[in-house]
Amino acid sequence: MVITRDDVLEWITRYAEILAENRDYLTQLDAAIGDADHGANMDRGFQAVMKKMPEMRDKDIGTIFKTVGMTLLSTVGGAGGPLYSTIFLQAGMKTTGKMELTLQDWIDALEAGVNGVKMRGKAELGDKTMIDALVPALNALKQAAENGTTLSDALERSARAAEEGMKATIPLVARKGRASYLGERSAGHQDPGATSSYLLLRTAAEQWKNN
Amino acid sequence: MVITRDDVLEWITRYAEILAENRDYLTQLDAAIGDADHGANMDRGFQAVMKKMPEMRDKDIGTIFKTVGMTLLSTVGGAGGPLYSTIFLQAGMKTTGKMELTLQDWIDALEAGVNGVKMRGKAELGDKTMIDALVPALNALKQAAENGTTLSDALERSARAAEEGMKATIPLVARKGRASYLGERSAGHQDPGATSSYLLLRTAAEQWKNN
Amino acid sequence: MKKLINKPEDVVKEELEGIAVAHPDLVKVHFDPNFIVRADAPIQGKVGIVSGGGSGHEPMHGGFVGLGMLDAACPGAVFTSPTPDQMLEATKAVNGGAGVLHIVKNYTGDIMNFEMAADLARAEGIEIESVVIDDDVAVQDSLYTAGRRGVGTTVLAEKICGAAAEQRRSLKEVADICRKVNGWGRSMGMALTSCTVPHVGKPTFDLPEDEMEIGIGIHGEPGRTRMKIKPADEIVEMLMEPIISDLPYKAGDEVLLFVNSMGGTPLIELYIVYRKAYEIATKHGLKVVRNLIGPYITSLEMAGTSITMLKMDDDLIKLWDAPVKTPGLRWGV
Amino acid sequence: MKKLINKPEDVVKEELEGIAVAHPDLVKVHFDPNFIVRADAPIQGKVGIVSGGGSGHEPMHGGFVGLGMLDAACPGAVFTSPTPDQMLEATKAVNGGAGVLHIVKNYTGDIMNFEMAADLARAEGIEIESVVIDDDVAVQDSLYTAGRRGVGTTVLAEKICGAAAEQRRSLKEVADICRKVNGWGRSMGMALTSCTVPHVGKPTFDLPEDEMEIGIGIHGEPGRTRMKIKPADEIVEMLMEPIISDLPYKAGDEVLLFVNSMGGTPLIELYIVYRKAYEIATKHGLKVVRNLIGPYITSLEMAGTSITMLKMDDDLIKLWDAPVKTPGLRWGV
Ligand SMILES: Nc1ncnc2c1ncn2[C@@H]1O[C@H](COP(=O)(O)OP(=O)(O)O)[C@@H](O)[C@H]1O
Ligand SMILES: Nc1ncnc2c1ncn2[C@@H]1O[C@H](COP(=O)(O)OP(=O)(O)O)[C@@H](O)[C@H]1O
Ligand SMILES: [Mg+2]
Ligand SMILES: [Mg+2]
Ligand SMILES: [Mg+2]
Ligand SMILES: [Mg+2]
Repeated sequence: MVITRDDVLEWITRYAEILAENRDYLTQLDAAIGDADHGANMDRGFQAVMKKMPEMRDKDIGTIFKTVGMTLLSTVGGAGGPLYSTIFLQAGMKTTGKMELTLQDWIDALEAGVNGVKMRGKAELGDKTMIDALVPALNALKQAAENGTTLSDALERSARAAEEGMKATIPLVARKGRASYLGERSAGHQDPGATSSYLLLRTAAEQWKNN
Repeated sequence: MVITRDDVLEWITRYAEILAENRDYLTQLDAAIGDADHGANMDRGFQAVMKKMPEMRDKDIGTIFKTVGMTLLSTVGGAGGPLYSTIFLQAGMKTTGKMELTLQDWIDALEAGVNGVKMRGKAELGDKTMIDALVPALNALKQAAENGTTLSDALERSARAAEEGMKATIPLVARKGRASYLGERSAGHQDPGATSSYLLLRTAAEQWKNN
Repeated sequence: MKKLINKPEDVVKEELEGIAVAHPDLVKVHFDPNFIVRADAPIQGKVGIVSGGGSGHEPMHGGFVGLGMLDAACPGAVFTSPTPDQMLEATKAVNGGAGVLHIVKNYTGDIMNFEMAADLARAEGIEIESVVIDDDVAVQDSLYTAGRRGVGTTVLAEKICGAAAEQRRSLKEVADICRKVNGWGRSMGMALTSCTVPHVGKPTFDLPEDEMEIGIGIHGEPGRTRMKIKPADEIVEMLMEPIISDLPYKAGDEVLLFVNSMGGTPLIELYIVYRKAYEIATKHGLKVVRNLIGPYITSLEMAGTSITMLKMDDDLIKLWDAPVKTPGLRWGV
Repeated sequence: MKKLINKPEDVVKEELEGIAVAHPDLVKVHFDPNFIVRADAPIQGKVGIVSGGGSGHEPMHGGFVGLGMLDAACPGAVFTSPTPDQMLEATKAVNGGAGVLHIVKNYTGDIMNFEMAADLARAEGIEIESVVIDDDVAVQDSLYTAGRRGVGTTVLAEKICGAAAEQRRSLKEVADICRKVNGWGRSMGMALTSCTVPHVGKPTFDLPEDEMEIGIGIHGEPGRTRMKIKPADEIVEMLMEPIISDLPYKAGDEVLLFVNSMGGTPLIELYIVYRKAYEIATKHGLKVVRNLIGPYITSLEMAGTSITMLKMDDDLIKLWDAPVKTPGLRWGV
């Protein structure tokens, strides 16, 4: 019922693979309402993270998260770079020294990350950003924890909530980020950042489903 | 059995129409082995000539030819400009003061024009230029005159010879003009200048066939 | 995709290598992190000016590094804002003790990355001012969105602030001039074709042979409206009207008129655009006292144009005329 | 056809109108016959330099009129050489009593029209020298054909001769320098796309998405060979090899390396090309002492590049570095 350091490393590794597989898909989404780089940016960032694997392997989870955050900060660029970097840096502060995470630890880490994204990007729910995937996912986790569900069940619920949130971005008119320049023309397209955030949480649910 | 001043004016007028009709065709030919402007150049030049019609109407044939030549010189440009201008300027010198032309006058005028083109352009028969239409046409005229054929018959023969010369440019590798830059690749295409020269002589044959 | 490149992932690196061997007299190129810096940086007592943004807008910004303009530029991946570590290193490299100005185009990514870099630089004791350029009238200005994009006025701001810094004006003065330029500059752009981001390999958007996009930015993003293609004069009217009425410019104002190519539009067309833009400006009573015509802030090979108008005063004119010696802009020296 | 133009037949006229309102400080534009002349022409005692050719190669030649370069330029219709009356009027307008140099690119039309203009000018008592530029190694040099085309070296010759004339060198000296530059300059170009001549309305040639033309000129004419598109480095090798071996350039030679855009290729790609061209030149022991990178002799919106290499000596370097102030090239003043 806990997430170990190795689980975390496997999750990151798997997410890097998922990003490589979805690179073109994310870029397509970004081409429609942005500048066609979200897939390439995320992929470049997590490839760089993979190069750090050897040095992360024997560290605590907090250090791992911070290393991921710093690596993303200097390799992703764009809006995605600082925002994903913030998630990991903030999560890393909450998990300093930890070698495993309970459901509550995970909730605290993710909450810190999501709050960091809100602070940096100043986006609200419904602005058609990654916030629209992250906040519902976080809420679902909290709800599950209150209801006393298992870790894997909670993670599955959070992934589903992220998926719904991601899909809910389709009809929205963007108010933040590059898509906002399109005004009304941004409606009808799924937000790329919400999609990569959904994939992050979906990967966690898959990777940790036996925990 | 003579070509009057009005015949000459009608010929020029009709040639201007023919060029307008064949503008795209000539440009296509030039696109294949040149720079896609021969139709536009000739059309621009003869439109300018048409604007000079009022002042040419009561002049002698020599003056008419010289006016056409000067107008082409300052409106056509490219290789076609000086060459066609030379034809008319030289023909004009040979016909100074004349109000009508016999077959021999026409031969003399055309010969002067063709010689002018040779001097200016330094092209030989077989170099894949307008020379390949003009020289056979001139020879056919001379031959017909020696055989004592009628004016209209002689003109028809010269038009046919020009046509054959024009078609004979197709397999040739260009040695003069812009098409020569293509080397072997110029083979298989009909020369645009030979085509406009053929049209000039074909128009004369049609226009003066009842003379 | 038809481009003179090798591997898409090497485009920016190899471009920088080209710049390095082409202009060693003017600039030094640093790799990992990537930035281009004046060959003679840092200049003691001079305010340093740093800008940056995604690549694909050449000559902006790297081509504007040199005497009288930028001290350093940070190129990101194509259309992707650079990262804070690049900006921090560039800032440190140009800090001559008089502080550093960051000229930032208003894109969420650029803003956030430059914010982080400024925080890090301040933590190292460097005085930083950041000025955000947001001059694109194609985008509705609003507090509730990301606001307007930064486009053509950026080039003008970099030239003018560069001249002010060269005169040893203080960081506050240079930043104030930058804000003035941003406040007095307005731009609008359009595209005849999409561009192709190298790592994507196909055009960002499909534009039929008879259509154009009005109100595009500089990242291959679609514009505000798509419509049938029109004669140049009508297109220029569609660009000029929102510019003139936005500030609003008043009869008698002196202006700089900047007609920019998006990359694939050749000079012959820019002069046709300039002719009409000049006519419209003049008809409104504006006095075009300076101009700039060419590809200065581009979107890779996109065909199209943008027009920028900047209200001028005597100080701005003097700063505009001051010597500049960069790979992309050069006069007076 | 996607262009920022009004009516195809008005393109050149409206472009000239744009130039006229854009650069009244540098040039005067005359219409009917069309030519662009230095605002301060004629300059007494200075050799006048006139060039010209079809339009569609901007900034060449009109953009090179001004201090230290051309005294006048005669623009023809798009890709069509201008007419003798334009050249004659331009020659008369710049004649300051020291004679006039005609810089003529080697095309049958340009040659013949300039020949006629020179005859007419001489008849009016103006001393004329004509120098023909024929630097394109893509074309086989032969006495039995039209010979080689004049391409990139033209830009360099105009700059260098302009500087020599500015120093009040004699007509013969300036013409000799022009011949030297032509003898020492070699070029080769390639296209990724065709251009579209405005009055034709569609591309001059069809080039599939995966093919390119090697050895093109500047008039949208097809090249010598068509082949599958290759990485930039291989393309540059294909352009550099025939250039280097043609003169032939020798190890130790000092050269100017000019990487030109055909109009639609943006700067980011030119630097990738320059990087490789510089590497190849250096590998051959050549010393690249000066360079020029950008769209200077174009084919409308054609995507592609040409490379020109010019052997330099001390005099040419000094003349290259001398001040120039034209719409298209400017430094030192
Ligand atoms: N202010 C913001 N707050 C939260 N997320 C944002 C904000 N701005 C943009 N995003 C997210 O970033 C994504 C785009 O990332 P990316 O394409 O990497 O950056 P850029 O827009 O700079 O090209 C958007 O889809 C959106 O989800
Ligand atoms: N040296 C020459 N002698 C005779 N005719 C020539 C010569 N050079 C070119 N031409 C003719 O000129 C034609 C091309 O004319 P045009 O397209 O108007 O000029 P340009 O080649 O300058 O674009 C060619 O098709 C050829 O018939
Ligand atoms: Mg993006
Ligand atoms: Mg032609
Ligand atoms: Mg981006
Ligand atoms: Mg031509």
